[in-house]
Amino acid sequence: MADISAPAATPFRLSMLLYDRRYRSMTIQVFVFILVMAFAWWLVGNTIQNLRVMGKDFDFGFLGQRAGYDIPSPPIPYTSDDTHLRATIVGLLNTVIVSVLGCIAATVLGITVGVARLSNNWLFARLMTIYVEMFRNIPLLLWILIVYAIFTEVLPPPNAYRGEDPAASMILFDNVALTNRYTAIPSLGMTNNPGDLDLGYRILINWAVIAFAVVLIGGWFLRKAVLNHAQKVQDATGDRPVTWWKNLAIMTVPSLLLIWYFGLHLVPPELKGFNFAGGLNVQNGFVALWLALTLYTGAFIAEIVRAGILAVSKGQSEAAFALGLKPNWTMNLVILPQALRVIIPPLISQYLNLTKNSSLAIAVGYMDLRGTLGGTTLNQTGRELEAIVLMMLIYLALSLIISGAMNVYNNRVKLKER
Amino acid sequence: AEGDTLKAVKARGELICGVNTGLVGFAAPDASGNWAGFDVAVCKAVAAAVLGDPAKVKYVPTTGQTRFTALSSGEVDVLARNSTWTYSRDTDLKLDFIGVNYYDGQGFMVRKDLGVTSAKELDGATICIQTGTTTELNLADYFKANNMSYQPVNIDSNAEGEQQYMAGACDAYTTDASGLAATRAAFADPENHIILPEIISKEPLGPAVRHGDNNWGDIVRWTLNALIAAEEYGVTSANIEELATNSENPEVQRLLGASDELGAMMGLDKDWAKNAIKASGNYGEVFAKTIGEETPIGLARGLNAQWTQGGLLYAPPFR
Amino acid sequence: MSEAITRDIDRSHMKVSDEVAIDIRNMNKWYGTFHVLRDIDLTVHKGERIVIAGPSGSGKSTLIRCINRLEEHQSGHIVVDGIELTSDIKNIDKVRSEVGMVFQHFNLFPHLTVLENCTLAPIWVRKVPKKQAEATAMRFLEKVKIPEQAGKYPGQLSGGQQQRVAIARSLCMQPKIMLFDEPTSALDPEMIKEVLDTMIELAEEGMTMLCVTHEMGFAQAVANRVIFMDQGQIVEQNNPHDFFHNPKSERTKLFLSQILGH
Amino acid sequence: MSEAITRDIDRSHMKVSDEVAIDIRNMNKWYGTFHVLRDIDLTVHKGERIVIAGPSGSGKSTLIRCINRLEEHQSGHIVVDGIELTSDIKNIDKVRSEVGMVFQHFNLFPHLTVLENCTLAPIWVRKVPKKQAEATAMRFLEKVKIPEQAGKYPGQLSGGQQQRVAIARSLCMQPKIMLFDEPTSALDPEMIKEVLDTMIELAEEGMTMLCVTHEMGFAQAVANRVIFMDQGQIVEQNNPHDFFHNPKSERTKLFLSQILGH
Amino acid sequence: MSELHAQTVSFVRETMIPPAPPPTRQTGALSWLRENLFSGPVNTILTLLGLAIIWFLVSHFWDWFAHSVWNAASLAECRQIIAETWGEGARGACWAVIRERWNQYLFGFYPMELYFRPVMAFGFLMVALAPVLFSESLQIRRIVLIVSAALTLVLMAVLGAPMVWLAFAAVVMIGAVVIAERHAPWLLIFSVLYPLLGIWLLWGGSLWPQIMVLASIGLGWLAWKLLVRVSPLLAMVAGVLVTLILWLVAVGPAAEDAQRLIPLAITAVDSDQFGGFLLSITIGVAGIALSLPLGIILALARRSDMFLVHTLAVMFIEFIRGVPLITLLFVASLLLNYFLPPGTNFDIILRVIIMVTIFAAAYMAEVIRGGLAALPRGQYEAADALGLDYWKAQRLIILPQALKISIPGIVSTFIGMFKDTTLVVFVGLFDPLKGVSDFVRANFAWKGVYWEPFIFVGAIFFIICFSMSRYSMFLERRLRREHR
Ligand SMILES: Nc1ncnc2c1ncn2[C@@H]1O[C@H](COP(=O)(O)OP(=O)(O)OP(=O)(O)O)[C@@H](O)[C@H]1O
Ligand SMILES: Nc1ncnc2c1ncn2[C@@H]1O[C@H](COP(=O)(O)OP(=O)(O)OP(=O)(O)O)[C@@H](O)[C@H]1O
Ligand SMILES: [Mg+2]
Ligand SMILES: [Mg+2]
Repeated sequence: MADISAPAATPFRLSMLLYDRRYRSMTIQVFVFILVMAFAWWLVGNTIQNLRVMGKDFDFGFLGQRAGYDIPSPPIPYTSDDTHLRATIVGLLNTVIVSVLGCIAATVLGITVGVARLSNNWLFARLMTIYVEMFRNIPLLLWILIVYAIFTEVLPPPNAYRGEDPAASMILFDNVALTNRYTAIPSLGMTNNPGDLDLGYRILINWAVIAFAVVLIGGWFLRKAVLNHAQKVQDATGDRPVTWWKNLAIMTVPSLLLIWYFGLHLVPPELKGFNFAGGLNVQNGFVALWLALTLYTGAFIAEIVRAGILAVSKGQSEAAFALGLKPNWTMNLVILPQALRVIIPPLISQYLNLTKNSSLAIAVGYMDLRGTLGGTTLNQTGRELEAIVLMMLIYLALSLIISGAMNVYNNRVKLKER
Repeated sequence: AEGDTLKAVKARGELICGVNTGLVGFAAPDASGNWAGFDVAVCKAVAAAVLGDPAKVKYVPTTGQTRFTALSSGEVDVLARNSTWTYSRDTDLKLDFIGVNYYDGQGFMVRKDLGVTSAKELDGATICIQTGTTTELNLADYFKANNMSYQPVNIDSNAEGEQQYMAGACDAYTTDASGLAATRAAFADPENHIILPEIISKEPLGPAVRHGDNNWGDIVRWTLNALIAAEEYGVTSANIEELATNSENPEVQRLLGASDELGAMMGLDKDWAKNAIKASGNYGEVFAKTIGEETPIGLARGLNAQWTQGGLLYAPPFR
Repeated sequence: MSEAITRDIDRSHMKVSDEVAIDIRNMNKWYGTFHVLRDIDLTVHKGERIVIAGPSGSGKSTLIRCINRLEEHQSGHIVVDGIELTSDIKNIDKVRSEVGMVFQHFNLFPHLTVLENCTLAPIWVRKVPKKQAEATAMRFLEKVKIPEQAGKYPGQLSGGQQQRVAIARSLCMQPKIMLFDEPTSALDPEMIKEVLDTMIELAEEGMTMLCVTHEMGFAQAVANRVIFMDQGQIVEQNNPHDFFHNPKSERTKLFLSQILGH
Repeated sequence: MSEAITRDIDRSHMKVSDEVAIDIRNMNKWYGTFHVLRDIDLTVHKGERIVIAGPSGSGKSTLIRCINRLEEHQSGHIVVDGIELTSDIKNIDKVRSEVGMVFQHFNLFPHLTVLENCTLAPIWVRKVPKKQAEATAMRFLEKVKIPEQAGKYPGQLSGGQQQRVAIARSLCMQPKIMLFDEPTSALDPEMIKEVLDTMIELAEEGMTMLCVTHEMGFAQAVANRVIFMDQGQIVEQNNPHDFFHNPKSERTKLFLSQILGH
Repeated sequence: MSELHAQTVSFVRETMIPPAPPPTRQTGALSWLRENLFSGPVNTILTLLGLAIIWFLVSHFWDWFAHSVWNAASLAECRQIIAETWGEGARGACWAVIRERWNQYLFGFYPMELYFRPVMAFGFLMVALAPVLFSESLQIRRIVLIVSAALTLVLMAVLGAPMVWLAFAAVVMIGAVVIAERHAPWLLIFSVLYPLLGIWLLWGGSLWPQIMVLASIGLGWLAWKLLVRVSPLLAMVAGVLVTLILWLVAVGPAAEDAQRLIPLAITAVDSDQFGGFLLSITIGVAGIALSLPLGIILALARRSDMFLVHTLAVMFIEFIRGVPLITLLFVASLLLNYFLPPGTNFDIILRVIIMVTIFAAAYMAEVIRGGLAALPRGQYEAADALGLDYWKAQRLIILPQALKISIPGIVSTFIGMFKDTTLVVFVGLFDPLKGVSDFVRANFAWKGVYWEPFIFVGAIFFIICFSMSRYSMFLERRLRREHR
């Protein structure tokens, strides 16, 4: 077989820029590039000129100035004397916290409802449909406001817990007080406090937390080992050894030991002065936002889950039944692995939406990134250009991280086809 | 852009005035969409002074975040939106506050049954506060200075704040005292709420214009002064026509354009001040109509009385 | 496609025993108020190869799906391999592991390789050790002539290959009875032959088979009996020769003239 | 399907001229690093009817798709009707409007009626007035014997009808050369004949045709030359009679035995 | 024992069995209950849970709804009426606020005597959409057209539209109904002209700019026509350039001159008078209409095999999709002035529409990309083989099909965007949800009403979005059926 003989080089003519496929795409690209660059240059030029006219500059120095405002329940130590940068970080952490918790809860809710909608209980399936349609077709902002309003209007103020014959009483064995400001939950006390690990920048992590983390991660790996072993036994003998009690032990016993060692106990909240103290007060703004995001996104996820399960054709489960597989095995071995492929990509874009939607936090006064950097900081310093650009970049980075994870997953599970 | 706001307004035939998106007594549209309120009166006066017609105003509602940008980018000609005059706003934000139309101070409102009589007793309290305002900074400073702690409940708008406070989601509601009074007045049970005596900050609220256009700044400043002076000299919307022709007081004559051509110095008609006052009356009339004691809001003049009455209002002489 | 069947099969060694594999008595089924199967009586002996034909909607699929309880019958009795199908789950499981089924659209599990498709049920239902299950699976894959595809995913195979995998998958459970529901009707003509060849081979080995199909060549070549259904009833039963050359009922005649017409 | 070709065609008037319609020299093509077409040399004269056969994956489709530049070749020369195919867009456009192509899956435009399908290219590429384009289209629709379907949408037609529309659509551009890529392989047996008849009629009129097909009846009836490809190369070329009855290469023999076998 | 056995079973049915009714436990209400509500312990628990939820909701909210007051001048009066009628301490809804302020929730500050104009614009929108959205089913299109015609005319009459306008609307709407029956594709002409007409109806003012815009498009088309023989690409560029330059330079002055010669104007309404649902719908519709072409271009760019074009499209789409809409709105209200030449200043609503358009375009691009990807390769190849160039192939073959497949996705994008228009409140516009409610509550009479406006606005949003989502589901189902 002859080897590649280089194609005869045709002499270059100017008209080839337009009419030769190879050069034409170059021409178009260069043209587009010039256009885009010109546009960008125009924007930047205008911005520079405008800044000069207004006597402003483009400078992130304001992030080093004193913030001067307070943030309720910051996740890391923060006072009004800290800088705008730290306030921004607090806001970012708040965004991340509510997003992560929202994603988790919405997933749980969405899966539950999605499956419930497929249930053959007429009433329940209808109710779930109503829930899904209500939340999908009414703006999120309204839900956030409504949930928040319900919290404020329906729950009692801390005052109601006062006195001999209080109007409200704590629930869960006097451990949790629901109020219209916050939910007071017990905090964890330790009789044998191992002290904190100082990460610098006044960020402290208790050693006990680290110990638990290590134990849990270790337990997770151990559990995997147990499952692997079970799989091996099954492969060899055909019988799968019972593993649930081993797993349970692995996951609980070391933690129980640690609890005993540190003398971990609950410190219930107590009404002191105006408010509950001693325990943890979880702000209603946060809870309302989290709940609204969860309910709203959960409705979308429910649809995704339902569609995902329905997307696995009936033939698949019939084939599995015909082979004698039991319903729960059919679910685990046949339906779920296929449904997940359909579910996960839109699920992750829902996570993305949730994260972006958390920027509505301001409506309930939860100080997320938009509330700190894009809100009070912007307002106090008047640095709208810098603040908004920075805010967009941070959100963009969060989104890219999430969608990056999605792409990795998608590539891993892509079905092989002809 | 510099120095031609007046020209632009005249050419447009309309004044663009930045106002609040809705604050009782200060700026709010009614059922048929007509804006009214204490701040709105300033807009009307300026429009009357410049264009001769108080109706020629376009109101641009601004939020806490958009207000200054709206002004500095030229979206509005004047910002009459209960904004506190502070050093950094005047300098760093490149705005010019042209005066004070309402001397306010930040206060606290609590339920009577809370048993609190002084702000000093608020240690550990939960306090509702609107984000992105100077009140937020004042509050932080005040509690810090007094070595007390508090839990802020940040709210986005005044309406939400009231709702939170009423439901007991916060022990105290803090904002400018004028706002507190307005809020309290609207309650079903105003007698069960008290406004604490402490005023923890100075909140001089005033209209602002863009930095750099001094002539325009003068126009707005002196329009406001004209309203204040008119009250001082007893010029009201009822007697203004009469006084314009036969006032004895030379200052009034100058003010109403009967003698000197003051308006021409700023590029306005000689009737400018007369028109401004006619728009919705002198300062006192505006106050009484929008937020005064006769209104449901029921604010007393207090600091906002004329200097002759022991207040702070003191219009420089018109000459 | 009658030319697809090339050789004439030697039926002499394909013995039909007296043992009863499937016994259906007086069976009725409704979908809602629609009476799909009416008074079905059918006895299938071990080693019998039965072809079920009939116009679309006549209840052929429903009938064979009742046999492994993918559909529930509402009256009458179905006894498979001595076990009566009631709502007793244990019986259903037992029956299902004795009865293999091949669907029109293969219904392979797309997320598992061919080998995994074949070993899934033996491992989880029969508790066969993996090694052994794989060995069995390879044996059946060789039988259907695609051992080299064991590592591929169903999506990577042609339709004919997929259907052969589906047959192998059923065989791996070593069923006593095989049900086929139009196994070749979703295939391109060239692939039909591959699949029919595989089925013929099975038939030659004496597997009890019930096959819904319109491949009349196949019916003539391997069936002991052809059953013609219409409107949910068995209208005619006969040996293939008589069925094709000497149909008795009017409906059968009409039907045959239609499918053999072109 | 050899019975589809019923009449024997009088080839005497199907003259092959000396003019060259397609000239392929030393052409090579790679997909990535996979060498699909190797050193193809092929000259087609005006009026020639060439059938290309070969096992699946041998590069038949790729070859004819190179002729109207649906695929790009990487070395060698392809000259169609005197125009060399390079990356010059004008040449490509010129060639494409001289060369009609009929695909295996018809590829009709489902959102346009049959008539619109046929007039689209004449109107937009050849700038023919609409009236005239419609008249031409109707002529060709009559030729393929479906003028009455002109107002329908492709989805409302049977496969055979669709393929005939596809042929008419190509003809409406009044091409000098027609390429067919397995035009009948997606059709049901009854419909194959319709399409082959249309193609035979075309052949009788002296159209230059290159046809990838496994319809050996068709090849014997109309082709001047049969080309056998394997592994991207032209393995054997001959007139149909010799090709079928006296193949030279081993591969051809094997291939012929397979496709004529059943 | 052998073959013989099989032959003995030959059987022919002589009489067919008639269908019998199923056994009784298959039918009836009881069996329905048993099957659907109490078919097992889990099911029973779920049913009880469902009943509990319903009971909880009803018991908590029923009395509030039952004690509704529709006629009052202020919240205080409402409270008083409730206390008087249902006793001290009773809770009740004060719908009087809606009764008094409904117009602002629907129209914002739009002049009251001109309410008929938005209504008319909305009615015409239905006509304009009919050939696009309801192109398949004659029956649905007929229903939509007739219902919207009747509704529009009745509403206009109720809102006190002058006779001239009523007549105009009647002619257009009835004409549309008739044309739809006779020659539906002609309605598309109306769809194309609608944006100009809609803008004119909403904002009022002179009709000349609209006419001039049309004229400049005509000139652009002329330029294209002249040059297309030379080079299609050049012609397209020239056509677009001519149109754009005319828009930027000539349309304004020409329209003014024409207006001076022949006045042709109706009362102008500034966009700052827009509010409530009028604002939401305007932003939503404008956003979707503008984002569609932009989305198509982005989708084509993203599918392009030119590296740079592809990369730029991906970067743009991912950037826009990666940031919250609220930050883009901030850009509109706070930053756009930085990016434009000093001294340019234009309408905040227009700026918001631009940002919303960009935002929706990124989502639209993904939707359309899906539609493009769903087309079989054969369609591209057939177009190529017929000698159609890229743009012709796209316009005549690919896009008509891809867009049709994408309609459900487009509708969903629209729903999302329509809901998101509530966010404009954060840049000081009066969205129906919070913007209008906030200023209504800034009035002394209605300080403290909270739930009623939310419920009212939420219900309207629900009705609009729900019906749209049902429509898109219906389409999706039909498309799926067609694809089989
Ligand atoms: N789940 C179901 N619910 C209601 N009716 C059904 C259901 N499944 C099938 N049917 C109806 O039962 C009748 C018999 O269906 P069945 O699938 O058994 O026919 P078939 O003979 O296999 O036809 P085909 O040759 O088309 O596969 C048909 O009329 C069908 O419409
Ligand atoms: N786009 C492509 N990328 C990579 N390889 C390809 C591509 N298209 C075809 N091939 C490979 O090129 C070879 C020739 O393909 P081609 O379609 O020309 O074969 P063919 O002879 O027409 O086969 P068939 O009879 O199956 O249509 C095959 O091995 C095929 O897998
Ligand atoms: Mg069937
Ligand atoms: Mg091919």
